[in-house]
Amino acid sequence: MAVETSPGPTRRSLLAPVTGRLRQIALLRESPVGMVGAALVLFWALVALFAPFLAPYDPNANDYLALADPTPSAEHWLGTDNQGRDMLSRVIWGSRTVLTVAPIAVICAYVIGCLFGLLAGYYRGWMDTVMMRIADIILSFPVIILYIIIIATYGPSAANIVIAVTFTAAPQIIRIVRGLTLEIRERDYVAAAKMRGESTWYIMLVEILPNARGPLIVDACLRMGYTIIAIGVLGFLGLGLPPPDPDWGGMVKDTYGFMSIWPHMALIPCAAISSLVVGFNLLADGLREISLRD
Amino acid sequence: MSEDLKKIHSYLPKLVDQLQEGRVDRREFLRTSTLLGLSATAAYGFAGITQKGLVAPARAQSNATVRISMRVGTLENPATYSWVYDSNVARQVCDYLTRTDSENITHPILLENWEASDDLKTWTLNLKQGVKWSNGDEFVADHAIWNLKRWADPAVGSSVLGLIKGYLMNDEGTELWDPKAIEQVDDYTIRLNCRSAQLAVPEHLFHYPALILHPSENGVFGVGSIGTGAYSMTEYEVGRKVVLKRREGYWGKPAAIETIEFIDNGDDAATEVAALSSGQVHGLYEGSTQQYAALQKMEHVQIHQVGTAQTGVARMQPQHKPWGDARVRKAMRLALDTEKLLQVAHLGLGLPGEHHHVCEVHPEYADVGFMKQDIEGAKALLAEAGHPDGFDTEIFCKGDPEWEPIAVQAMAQMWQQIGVRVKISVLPSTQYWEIWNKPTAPFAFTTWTHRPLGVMALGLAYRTGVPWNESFYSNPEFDALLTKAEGILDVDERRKVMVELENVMLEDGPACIPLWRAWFTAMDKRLKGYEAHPTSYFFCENWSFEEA
Amino acid sequence: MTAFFAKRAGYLLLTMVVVSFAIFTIMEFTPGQVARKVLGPFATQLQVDMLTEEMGLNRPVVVRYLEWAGNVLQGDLGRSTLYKQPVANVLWDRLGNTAILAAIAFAIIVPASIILGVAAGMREASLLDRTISIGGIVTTSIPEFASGVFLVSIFVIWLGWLPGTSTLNTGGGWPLASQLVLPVAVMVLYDLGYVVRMVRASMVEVMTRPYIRTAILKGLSFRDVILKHALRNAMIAPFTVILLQINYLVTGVVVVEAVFAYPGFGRLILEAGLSQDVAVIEAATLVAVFITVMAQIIGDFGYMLLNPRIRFS
Amino acid sequence: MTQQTPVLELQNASISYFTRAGEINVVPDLSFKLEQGEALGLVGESGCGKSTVAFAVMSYLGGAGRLTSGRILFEGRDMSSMSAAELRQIRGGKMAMVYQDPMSSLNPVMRIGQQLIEVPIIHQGASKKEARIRALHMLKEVNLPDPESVFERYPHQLSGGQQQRVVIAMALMAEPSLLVMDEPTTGLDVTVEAAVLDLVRRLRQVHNSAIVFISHNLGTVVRICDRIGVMYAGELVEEGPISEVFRRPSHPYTRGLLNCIPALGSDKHSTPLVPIPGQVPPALHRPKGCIFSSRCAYVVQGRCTDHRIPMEHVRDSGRHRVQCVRYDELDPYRRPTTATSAAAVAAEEREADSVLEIEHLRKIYHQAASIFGGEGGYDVKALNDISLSAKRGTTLAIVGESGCGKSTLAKVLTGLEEATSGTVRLEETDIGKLSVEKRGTEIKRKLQMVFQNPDSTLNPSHSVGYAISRSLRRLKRIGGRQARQEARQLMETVKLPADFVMRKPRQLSGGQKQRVAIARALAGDPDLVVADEPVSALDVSVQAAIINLLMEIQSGRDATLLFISHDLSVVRYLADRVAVMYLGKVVEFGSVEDVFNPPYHPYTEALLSAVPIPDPDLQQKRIILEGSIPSVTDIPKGCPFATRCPRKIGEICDTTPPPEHRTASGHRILCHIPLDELKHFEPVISTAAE
Repeated sequence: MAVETSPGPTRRSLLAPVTGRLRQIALLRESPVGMVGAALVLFWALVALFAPFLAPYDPNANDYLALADPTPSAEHWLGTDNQGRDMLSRVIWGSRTVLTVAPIAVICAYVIGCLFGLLAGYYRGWMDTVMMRIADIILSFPVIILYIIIIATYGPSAANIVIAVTFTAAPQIIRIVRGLTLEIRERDYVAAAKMRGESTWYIMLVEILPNARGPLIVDACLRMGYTIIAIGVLGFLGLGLPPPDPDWGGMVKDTYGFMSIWPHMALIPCAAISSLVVGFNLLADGLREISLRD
Repeated sequence: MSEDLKKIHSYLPKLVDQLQEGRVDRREFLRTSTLLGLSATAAYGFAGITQKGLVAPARAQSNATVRISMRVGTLENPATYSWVYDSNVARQVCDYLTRTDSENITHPILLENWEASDDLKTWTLNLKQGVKWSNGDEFVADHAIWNLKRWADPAVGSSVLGLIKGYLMNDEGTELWDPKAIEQVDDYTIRLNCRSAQLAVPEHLFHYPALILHPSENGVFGVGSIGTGAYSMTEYEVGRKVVLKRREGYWGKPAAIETIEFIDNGDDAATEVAALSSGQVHGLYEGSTQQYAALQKMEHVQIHQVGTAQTGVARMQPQHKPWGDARVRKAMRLALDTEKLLQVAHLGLGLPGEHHHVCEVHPEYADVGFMKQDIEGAKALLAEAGHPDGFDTEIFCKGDPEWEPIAVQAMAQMWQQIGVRVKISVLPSTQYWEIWNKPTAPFAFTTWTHRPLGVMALGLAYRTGVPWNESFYSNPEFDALLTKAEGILDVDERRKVMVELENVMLEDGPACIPLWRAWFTAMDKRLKGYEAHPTSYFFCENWSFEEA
Repeated sequence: MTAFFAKRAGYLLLTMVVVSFAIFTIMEFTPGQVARKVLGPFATQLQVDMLTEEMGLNRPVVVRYLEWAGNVLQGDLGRSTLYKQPVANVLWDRLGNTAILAAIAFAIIVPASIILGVAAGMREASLLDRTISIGGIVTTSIPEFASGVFLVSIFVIWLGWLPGTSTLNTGGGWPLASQLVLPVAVMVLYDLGYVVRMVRASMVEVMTRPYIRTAILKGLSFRDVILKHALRNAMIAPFTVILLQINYLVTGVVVVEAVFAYPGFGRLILEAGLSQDVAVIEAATLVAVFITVMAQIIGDFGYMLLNPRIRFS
Repeated sequence: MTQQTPVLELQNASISYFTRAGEINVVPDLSFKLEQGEALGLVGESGCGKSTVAFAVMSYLGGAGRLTSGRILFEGRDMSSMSAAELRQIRGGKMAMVYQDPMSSLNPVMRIGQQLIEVPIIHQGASKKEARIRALHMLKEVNLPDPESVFERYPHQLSGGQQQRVVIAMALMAEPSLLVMDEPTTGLDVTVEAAVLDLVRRLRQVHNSAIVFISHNLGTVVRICDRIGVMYAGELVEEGPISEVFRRPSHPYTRGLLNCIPALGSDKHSTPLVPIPGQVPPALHRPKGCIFSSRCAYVVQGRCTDHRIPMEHVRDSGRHRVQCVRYDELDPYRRPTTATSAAAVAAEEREADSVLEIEHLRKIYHQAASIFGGEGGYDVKALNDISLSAKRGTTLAIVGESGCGKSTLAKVLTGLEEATSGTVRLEETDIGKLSVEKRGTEIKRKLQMVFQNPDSTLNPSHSVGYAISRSLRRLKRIGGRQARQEARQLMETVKLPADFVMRKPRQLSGGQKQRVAIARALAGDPDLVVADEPVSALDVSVQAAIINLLMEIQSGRDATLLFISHDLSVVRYLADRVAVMYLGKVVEFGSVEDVFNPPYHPYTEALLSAVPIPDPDLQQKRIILEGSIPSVTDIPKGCPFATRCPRKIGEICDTTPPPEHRTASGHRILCHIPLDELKHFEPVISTAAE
């Protein structure tokens, strides 16, 4: 039945793939929200990349003279923290910490999420129920308990943070990928692949996964935002990276006590982390808008 | 005049001469004379200064309520209190036999007075008569003895045992060295027969867990507990709040303030500042470096400060690899500029640290010359010890109070200059207290509270085999010198021994001490009669509150 | 219908058993001894060993788990090593406090998210839609502690209208209500944006459906189309999302409680976790899991009620 | 026709969409009139703008669409000048619409009754009670069984046909003077479509409302409308009374369209389909002259391509207009035919051996009671004792309505499902029980499938060449250069330019994608190709090209084609043997001549009578099947068709399963009516003239 679809630009299903890297970025130009997000993320990525050249001081060096008056001054544009360490340098180096730990955690979560999501969605049956049960159980854990159990018991370190964040993010990704797989496996090209004798792993990884790329990229940006918040929260609750390496959440915790007299010490890292997370969320929204449009 | 002095204690006349010849300073004289049984008024008379501390100015009774922000821990078992703030609540309900005030002078409270034998081995404690418990019973020797025996019982697990082990217990510390070690003379007199000489017995009786509890309650403290103090506890909720109400029938001068509340604001510095600034509380138990600047800004608040021997010790366990070599340990000390450390970690409040763990505040402090930072010297020592380009190591420390991790980070920066790269592992306090005195923590930073006597601190931390010797430091020569110093009454003699002790610590000791903390807190200006105490004790019966 | 609840009740039980056993075993591997935590850091090792013996802590983990489970079933949640009192006293009180916060926040979030979500979703890409969406994105991307810091610096330090802390006792002259304002504000700011975007997405999707076109071409006014046709369909999907927020509002607000020193359930878990107070962690987790799964069950049930296609399958 | 004002009049209406890529002028200049009670059919392929016109009439063009110039007059009043309130007043009242997909046009969470009573309440101020009575009356008028129960039900509890009747009832509630119907029966099964079309024709007399009937299927328009308008790429290329346009189609596109449609009477041997070459010009840059010039066989540079072609009246006919300058220079229209006679071909087909033998095939699914789980549940007999065979090099067609089990049969053949019992022998090996994972490469190579929906037949993330080379690698074990070379060859066999290999599916049209799918299936040069409705998702012109391609491939490679479809005209055209399925059973099986002529099985007869034929001169029996297909849960014990069979002879049909009559030429019919009586049925289709 050749069918005339509803008037106006057609709105293809969410699953319409965004193919071709350049095309994607070119399209991004069209959504202002996406552009602002991309700009913020790019800004912090560059700051993290060129941290050694940008930071005026060693982030851990104490400037004893500045102890008397830590507010922003000529030498310290953003002032110093309560230990006389330059805030600007610490924020710059802090961005490097966040922008290495967060992506690794998200990537790990995605590897696990995609793997189990595909298996659950493709095989269905008992494997699906078991995996979904496990995912539900982990999801029903209060997040803070997961963090504490992993970090408070095995010691605060970047590796443990990655494990903690991966452990909490993976179930949600499993659920998304499973949903997408359930929908894609019904497509004719998957049946065609089966009929020419492709192995199940080939079908999952080559036929199904690439078509789930659209929503997964959008979710990845959102996930980055949540992960950065999670790392910040861990830092704020004292479960973050060990001193003296600067990490934004920890910086807020250390200087929160001086809010009433030197608010700049806590406000600066808060502004930094918020701007980066807003960046990722706007980027995600922009990408979603585009993937719906083309 | 000297006869009646001799009656009190044979050494007193010699002490008075040394005071007049200037060979002992006034503070040392006051402390030693009162310990030997001279009354505080007489001691001040000799020293020629007016007496501060005990005499509370006259103040009217008011039905005010004073709220203090302080952690409210678990109070059931006073004998095993680990934290001073727990004892601050019970101290208002029950009394101690003696009390060491902010000037380091020990006064009798539940005792009338005490007498020490010439060889400092026999102490006679005379109880004050006519003191009534809150349930009407009269306070008699049996009650005191019951408490003394309880502290001595290892099953109870009281830290008082650590202090009296040297002179009242047998070698293993499992029971009294002699059944008659704690002897009841009559209803109002108790005699302690010690195994070895000990000058500081009255001070030990004021160790914060040494509260005198009513035997009928079998050592349990709670709402409505029987006590001899000025207040009774009417409300108690762990982690939230404690309410103390003024009690009728207090044997001393009735307290001015009707209700005292301790409110637990958690260990979050900013919360306490906000509570103080918004008037939710009238004062803090203890100020932290984070709060200092904010507290200074508040007009309605007065900052009280006192120099103390409270510190943090970055100690190295010699049985572990790099720390075995005394040169390495000394190099670690030489790397530190304690002036700067005091500035960074504690806003300059207090004194720069001295690595032999004896503070100027201590009466028997001997000046052996301040150990300055010497980077090149430290590097030379390290090269000599086989570490030409330094080494990597790890230090454990607690996350709070705030000044500790800052001090460790600042020291790490300085150690880095001599090539020693220190990884800092901050542990939650419960985890830290699991490992602080275990071999699993070769290099760690532990806080030590104020002790009135230098030798007390050295004895607790560095004597071989003592439970709290966290660095497992064992130096027979050091132990001998220490026991000798504890027994010497003569201040001059003891100072000579102290010089040797301090030099051993500087040369061979396991410790780096960044600073001595000046303890401070902030109270509402309307709260009068509060004295900052080096071990942060509260004596609420001295307080009064004038409505502005 | 009973099969529906039976199955889910089964899942709830299974989840709670698995979770509690998982925690018990993980806590085994953590360093440190329970007895040491009871006696405090300065007790001698001798005393610690005696107490370990007394509490029978050296028996195998399974035996102790069963004993613990037995007690829980009879309502005895065990003793907390941190608070040195029965867990029940601390737990229910703190949960009550958090329930107050959660209830107020939920009462604000639900209507606000529906109104804003529908308003934004009605006319996609309109100015109203743009502002609400971007506003939602920005507020939900600011971490709770950051918005806490911003709000405190404005309302407590600069304007002084509100108390800096919410320890729930009115000693300092600040009425209870004023102590709740900031914590609730932070929770709403953080969570509202997320729920609004869910409702908006569902509304946008519904507005493209053909039955909306039918309603318009039937001559209904735009208001009737929204109220009579769009709203009920748009509410089906977000219903479960809104209910899942209960889980966040009860167990996820530890940061808000830490910032304002609010004696809540989240902070209880944090402090118990940091000091490895197994009894409290176990009890708190069971309660948290129970709340989460119940929210899911109600969510599924509500979803089914709202959607006749499933109700009369 | 008295000179009242026309119900609807479009005067040079120009409609365009404003998208990011700029203004797309979908309908540049459209004018037509519609009198009271008259029905105008608008036909054209997808993308020709017919739906845009429908929504423009209802002035519901969404955000991006707008009437840029010209006027649309409703009962004489210009629609664009109407205020929102006025517009609301006439929509649903004086002017109503019926939509294509009934299921999604009804609010899923509101009861049918609630949605119906809204119309009278708004437009006639009726009270709730009155509205309810009127709604029940209207439900009866669209002959829905048991209106009271339908009133209380939710949309998902009704069948497709019933839902469409509700939508029609909703439209007619306020006695509209104009009814716009946008592909109302496209989503329905043939017999259900026939019943709905019959209903619309009856209602026309009763309600006398003008109808704009939009469809891509010329047959449906012939049944309902008085006049027909043919649209191509936004232009009305020809318009006039049904009889005149069909007898003397003047515009080359109309003629091309007629040549593409397999008329029920014709077959592949006698009247080959002639597809229209080339593609519809993109809307962004339309040609200057005649819109059809790029594909027209009669194009003359200059006259046809210089300037816009005006609409002209066809000579000596008042109401037949055409948009072509050379229309009367073309010779009169006759369907192209070939010389070979059907009989000759039929003869040579007999000797070939049979590639596929299916005996007593059954496939039973177990369905849980409801989503709440629990025991109980019921068995669904998807395939209920099927026996078929397909000869090498021939085309076996499986025809039936939705739910008859034809797709399940495809799944069993291809191994996506396993047979419950019975044998499916493909050249000696029984593949019934062999799921696709268990089949060896040889069997996989032998049997390949072509799917229905072109959009989901190719993996959107990979290039077209990748799909083909992948098949070659897996089925023929060849790779690298040889595979690339063979892939290019396959592209040629399906008539696609070789450089398409690098393209992504997104860059191809529906027809092109289907060609690639065929090339992929041919990679292992299979003996049997199963095609599950390969052309039903395509436009008529593209459909003709694909059918011809399939025929070419089949004869060229001597491959067997198993063609599954619900479209009897296509089946009539290309099949050699036909199996008619109903509720999991083969009710009739035989050569295409036998099946499409008496003796018929009553169901085949009803199917043939329901097929809309785009030829006004043909006489077609009208058999309307009442009731809907019984639910799969309780299949009748006797003949499956008993519940709807117009020729039911009595109790026997309900109780005992019918015997299978078998004629000499292997023609099998499953019916209680004796064979010789079946022989005497008159043919469904008879040509009036000749």
